[in-house]
Amino acid sequence: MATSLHVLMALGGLTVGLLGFTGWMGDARALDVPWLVPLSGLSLRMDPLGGFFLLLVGATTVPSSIYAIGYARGARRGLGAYALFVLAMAVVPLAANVPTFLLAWELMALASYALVLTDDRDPAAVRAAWIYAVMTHAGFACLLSGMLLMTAWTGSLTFADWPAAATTLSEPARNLVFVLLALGFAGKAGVIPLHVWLPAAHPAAPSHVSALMSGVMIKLGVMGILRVGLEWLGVGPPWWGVVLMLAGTLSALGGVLYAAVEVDLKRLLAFSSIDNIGIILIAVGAGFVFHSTGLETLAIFALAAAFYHILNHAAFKALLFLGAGAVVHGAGTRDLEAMGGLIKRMPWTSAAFLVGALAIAALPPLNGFVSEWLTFQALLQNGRIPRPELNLVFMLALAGLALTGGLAVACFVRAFGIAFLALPRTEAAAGAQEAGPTMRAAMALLVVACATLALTPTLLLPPLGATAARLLGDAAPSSREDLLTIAVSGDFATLSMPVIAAALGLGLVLPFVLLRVGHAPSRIRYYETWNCGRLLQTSRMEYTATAFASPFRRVFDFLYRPERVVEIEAHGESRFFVRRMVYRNPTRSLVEDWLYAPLLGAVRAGTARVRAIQSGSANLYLIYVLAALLVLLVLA
Amino acid sequence: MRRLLLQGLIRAPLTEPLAPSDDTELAALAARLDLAAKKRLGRSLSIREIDAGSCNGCELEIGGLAGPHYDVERFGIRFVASPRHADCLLVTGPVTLNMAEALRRTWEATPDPKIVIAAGDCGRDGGIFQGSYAVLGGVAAVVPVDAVIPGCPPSPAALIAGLLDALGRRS
Amino acid sequence: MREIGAPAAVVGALAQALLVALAAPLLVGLVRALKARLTGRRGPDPWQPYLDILKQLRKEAVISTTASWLFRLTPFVLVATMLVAATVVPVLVTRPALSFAGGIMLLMYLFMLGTFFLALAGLDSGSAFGGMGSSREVAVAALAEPTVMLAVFALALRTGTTNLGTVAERLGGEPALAAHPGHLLAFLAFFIVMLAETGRLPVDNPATHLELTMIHEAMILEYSGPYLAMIEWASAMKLFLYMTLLINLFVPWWIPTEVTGAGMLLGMLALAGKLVLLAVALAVLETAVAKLRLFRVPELLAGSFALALLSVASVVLLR
Amino acid sequence: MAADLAQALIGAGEVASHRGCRRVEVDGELWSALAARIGEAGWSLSGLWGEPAAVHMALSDERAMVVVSLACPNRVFPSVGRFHPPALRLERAIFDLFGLVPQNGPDARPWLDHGRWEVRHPLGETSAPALAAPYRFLAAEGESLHQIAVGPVHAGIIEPGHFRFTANGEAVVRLEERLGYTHKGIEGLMQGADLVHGARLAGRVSGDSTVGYALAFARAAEAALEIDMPARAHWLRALMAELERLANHFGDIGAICNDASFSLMHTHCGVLRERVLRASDAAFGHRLMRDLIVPGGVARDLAPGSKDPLRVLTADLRKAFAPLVELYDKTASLQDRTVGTGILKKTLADQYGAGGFVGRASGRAFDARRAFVYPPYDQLRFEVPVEDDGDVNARVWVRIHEVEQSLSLVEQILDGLPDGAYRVEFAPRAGQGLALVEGFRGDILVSLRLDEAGRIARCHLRDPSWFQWPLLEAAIEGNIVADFPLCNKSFNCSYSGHDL
Repeated sequence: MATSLHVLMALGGLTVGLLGFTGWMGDARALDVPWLVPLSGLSLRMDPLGGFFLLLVGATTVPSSIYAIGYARGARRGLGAYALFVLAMAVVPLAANVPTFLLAWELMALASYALVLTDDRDPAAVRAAWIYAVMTHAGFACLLSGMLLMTAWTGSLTFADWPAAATTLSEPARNLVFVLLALGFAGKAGVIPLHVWLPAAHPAAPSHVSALMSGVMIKLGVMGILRVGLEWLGVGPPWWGVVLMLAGTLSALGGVLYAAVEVDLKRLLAFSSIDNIGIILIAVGAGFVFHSTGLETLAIFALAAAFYHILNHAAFKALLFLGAGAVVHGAGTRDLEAMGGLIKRMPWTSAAFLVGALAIAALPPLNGFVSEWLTFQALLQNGRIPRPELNLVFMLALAGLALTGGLAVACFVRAFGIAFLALPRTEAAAGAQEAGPTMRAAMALLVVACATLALTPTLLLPPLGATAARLLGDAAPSSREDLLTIAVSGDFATLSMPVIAAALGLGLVLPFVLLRVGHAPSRIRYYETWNCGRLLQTSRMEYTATAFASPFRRVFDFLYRPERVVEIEAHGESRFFVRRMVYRNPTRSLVEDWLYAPLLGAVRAGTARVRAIQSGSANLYLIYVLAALLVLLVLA
Repeated sequence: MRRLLLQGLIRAPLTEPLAPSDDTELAALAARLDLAAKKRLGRSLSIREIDAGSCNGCELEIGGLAGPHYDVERFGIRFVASPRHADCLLVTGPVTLNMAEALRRTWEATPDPKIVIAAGDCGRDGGIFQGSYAVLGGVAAVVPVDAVIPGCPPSPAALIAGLLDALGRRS
Repeated sequence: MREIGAPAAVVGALAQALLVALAAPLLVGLVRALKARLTGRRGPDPWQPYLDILKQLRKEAVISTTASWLFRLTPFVLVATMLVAATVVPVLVTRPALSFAGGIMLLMYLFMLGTFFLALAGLDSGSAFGGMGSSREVAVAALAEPTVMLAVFALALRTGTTNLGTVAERLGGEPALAAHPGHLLAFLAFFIVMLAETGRLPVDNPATHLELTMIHEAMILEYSGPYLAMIEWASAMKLFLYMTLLINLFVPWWIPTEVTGAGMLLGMLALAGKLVLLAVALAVLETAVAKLRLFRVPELLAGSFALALLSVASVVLLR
Repeated sequence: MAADLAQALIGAGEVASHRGCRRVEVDGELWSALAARIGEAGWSLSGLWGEPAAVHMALSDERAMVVVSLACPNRVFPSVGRFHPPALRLERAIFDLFGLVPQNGPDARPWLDHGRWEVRHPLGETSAPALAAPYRFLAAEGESLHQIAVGPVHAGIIEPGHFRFTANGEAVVRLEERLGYTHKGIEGLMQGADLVHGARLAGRVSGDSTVGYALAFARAAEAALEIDMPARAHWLRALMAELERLANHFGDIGAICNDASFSLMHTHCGVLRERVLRASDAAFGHRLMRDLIVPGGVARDLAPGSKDPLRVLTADLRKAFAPLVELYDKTASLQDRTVGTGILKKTLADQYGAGGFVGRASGRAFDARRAFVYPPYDQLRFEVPVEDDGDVNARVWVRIHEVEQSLSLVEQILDGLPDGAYRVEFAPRAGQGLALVEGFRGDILVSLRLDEAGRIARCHLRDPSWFQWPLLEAAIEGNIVADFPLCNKSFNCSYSGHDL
């Protein structure tokens, strides 16, 4: 039952992906079912952008579902929610009018909510679901009001009618709508400071679902922002882009900084999703600014970079989440401090995770490097904008992005090194089992995806550029094509992934050959790790995850505000014979303490009823939402 | 400081030429060293110093080797932090029972080809500490010794002479 | 690439990589010898590093039973990254074979790739020293990154490119470009980053014996034999490349723009001369300062970041 | 306020009083009472050592030193460590060597005995070694914590000892030392040896203090035999002691700077050190002046015509040292490393009676040459430099000032060196003697008992490090791992002298 459904989902994902691909490549499709959705009827339109995201949904669903075959082990719980979740995500990019969009959007939220609650005996999961519900609905309220305003002012529920009408709107009106919708979408995308739900919710869900949530769902928020700022509202003022860039920088830095000290592997990945959304937003924001300053080519290039990173992140973040799932499966823990030595017990998983880590750390010759490179280049182009204040914004984003890149390397050295290398720190880790065939297959699939994305930027950029061009409503060429290299605006910079890959390969082989030719005696003797001649090595001697992050805890203590708790039980007067000594060094989240602790408190107090409903069944909940929807529509 | 730095650049270095060696015992022991090892380690020797229980007198003099007067680095000899990087274990002191194990492990941790040089009278045969309940004896009691540099403690000059003889660098 | 045919490019790439690989140890030896002289010692022969590396190549390798395949792969990755990097940096000519492959960003991320694997190798053997070194190394590398990007940004704004070759050519072409406060600030910022990234004083002490204070050395404590040789060799190349980069980006004169016998000769002489000068400066600096307290290092890097920020600002605002 | 030691002992059985040191035999209650009062009475514990059936404790206040002895026929004695922590390791050592059990001692773990000797309690009632249980380091709990095990084989050219850090990354949560690796059984070898051999052994307890130990041993022997030295012997001994102090301080100052990776100071201090060693070699025939001080005087006279070279030496050293001091003081990057690092509080220094630069850098103005003055220092002018900050910097400055003091002392000695005999003959006989002399590292205590044949029945040598090592554990707290080598070097405790 479960297995067959997952197989079905995989096939479905494949078809959806192909469908999306055709749409992305430009053939428009339309589907209208007037009776299905109140007010306007269900209406779907396929445009390149929608096709692109549909492709993303389908392509990520395939490995996730294959993985789920082995991972869920025929557990029935959450099957329906999973199917509904994927379906909703497939509808969102195509929704062509307000009711369809909001309905699909809400279904997506509900399904994911249910999936977060998959293990409802776990209090952490329950709390996560609760935060998630609150945040989603705050966001939903913003979207609802924003869209209703647009409907009221343009007199149409159909998105297609908005761009034309938007030009007639007053500046303040457009700004208001932009802010409302951007807030709503940013919340879904997990942009700091609207991110608090994400690190709680993503880890709580089963890993293949986490992969979809991080790889796809949050990207739909980005899609929303693109539609609002570039399509529905026409050309906006530069500050829209500036805000996006700053928010992006904040998210990128904040995300990676929290990831760098996190000890829960899945939470770490969730935080790094925030970081990557930030990177995407930086590129998007740059696109906005270029667009509003009339530099269309650069705008297209920046957006293409954003799209590229969206694809890349889907690939390696899904890979990493599936890897983490395999670890949780094998070693039975999410806590880095309890892992170690897995590389010898789970060779396949470790190899896959290593590839993912290299990719997300944006290291050549893998795909993360391509989009990071493109983003950097896009930002470096800002010299063309003759406005110093904008240049300085770009400069900040650039520095932030660079720091993020560096920290990401540190973060994933730590994640991989502590989890997979050296000696196991616990019995469970020592007895870890390698993942099953389907899980491995799914990871292999994503490894291939990463490699492909890494080697084919020359093939991918033109269509991405075209998509961007369509979005901006002009048909400028994205970039000069060349089978080997991408040239950014002439001589500014060039990139050639195949050459890099080939060169690195050669460089790897060369020393091998030289050693053989120089017949250096390859005598290898294995002996214990050097411990200053005293004792056999124990896992107690290994650096811990917390220890590894200690330099960052010191440098960025204003952010983590680490506490140092030492309890000492001394023996009589002798301070040199301490009986017992306990040490803890926890860090806390700035945003949660200063922004949400009071906020959530208030919400909790205020909305007892809502809470009652949320703890109840999903259907009840659905009805409530639809009711609210209808009421508001009627009012409008 | 500027003056000191300038001195370094302009003045001739304080390093002194070698005194001719007159150590017969050394030559004899050095002969035991196989030539292959000499050929490999002759021009570049990384030393790991191990105090196996000495009174730290030998350490004082060995510490002087890197200084300006003796400057072993000019012979391509240097002291390294990890036995993995070492070619030569320079062991001092009577090997105490508490140190024997550590000495053996360090020797194991050092990649071949490696040479062991015992420095000081205690390193040779336990010296004045022979017969103590806590002392095993000379270095040779734990690991194979290739050369001995006697003295209590051997002077830096004697140490250099011994090292170079052991490497067959002085004839 | 487009000017010269593919086979020629490959040959050129190999040639330059070979030159860097062969010359790098000499530079390390030179710095060591200079430091010895500064402290009144006769010091080692500048050629000593070659002897050390050759010796290690012929030795047995002792590997920790705890370590995994990653530990053995790392030295090869390091050499590979440095060899590739050697074909990207303008050393002999302004446009080396792979100058088109990704510019300075590729270079920086290649170095990062090396750091990534070395840090993992440090953790792999499970010794506390290795972990300590890795933790410190990645922290330094991460904090140095923004400085590099901003310094590059300043150059890019001045010369309108991030292609190393073009930067060198433009600056070489019209030295006036270099006469700008932003240029000097960027140079200083980059110099500090070089010290941090290549593990020199006051950030790290390549000559220390104290495990507890090490950064780079701590990660390679477990390596021996050919593996150690490769790592030493790779870090020598890294130093060589960083110093060459610094020189050719900020003092890019007499670098031949195309491959001609005479030009190349002049170029080599010029490079050698500049490198010796920089080596002396480095040796004096390393003798004249003590090592920073570990948690002052971020402050130093923050300082370099501020310098870079200033340089970019000055470039933007003094346009 | 310090209670007078003498009053505290009224009514106790006087045994002997010679050379300003009383020996008192007490019963268990008084023993415990004294132990309990050490802290608050302002006395310091200068030594605690065993014999097959007795324990002795050397107490001192400003006025005098008293050796308190307790016979323990049933092989137990009231623990001093439970009242006075500094005694802990000494008690553990007594148990390891003699098998005497400190009653209600807080720490029953072995100290010198690593379970590798052929016998247990080699100096007491020996027994076959038990199965060596793995040494239990004091725990520090916390998931994020990890241990860093350093030693016994250290990376530099250092003596063997083991340091177990429990750390959270860079932050040191606690440090515990594990010593005893260089235990050579010197006190065992002493038993039955004649005085000449004994002096040779004493000179090899800690190589860097070979003069200091030989001097202490010789003075203890002379106290036991109640013989008087010719003046010249005293002055020559002092000359050697000051030369040794100079050499070691130069070495330390350089080495400390080197641990901050400031090689310039290291090499230049190394040059000065080498010059002192060569001068000593020229003057006395041995670079470290080993085996030159013997009971009854000195083994050989000052080499003829070596006064002027020594005068030239001191002049040169003065000239060369000044710029180095300035370099140390002016180099900001170096100061940043040493100032505020590894602070040792005065209260701890006092509690432990820490001698040498460790104590004096933390405001404890104790110097055996002053407190228990012995010739020729009663005729020489010198100051005892004291600093109050207790950090690495303070320990460096104390050394710098002591270098200046020693230079002037050497000059005074060269000027005032009396002529005459430098050695006296003496007849072997029984006796007990105790001596406290100031080595470069601090006060060295030697207690000696001779049998009728004039052979050594029991000789205890207490290195100053016994009361300095534990303080290193305290000084490193709150520092970062990377600063430990610096702190350790600034303490520069002796491993060999401590392990014996």
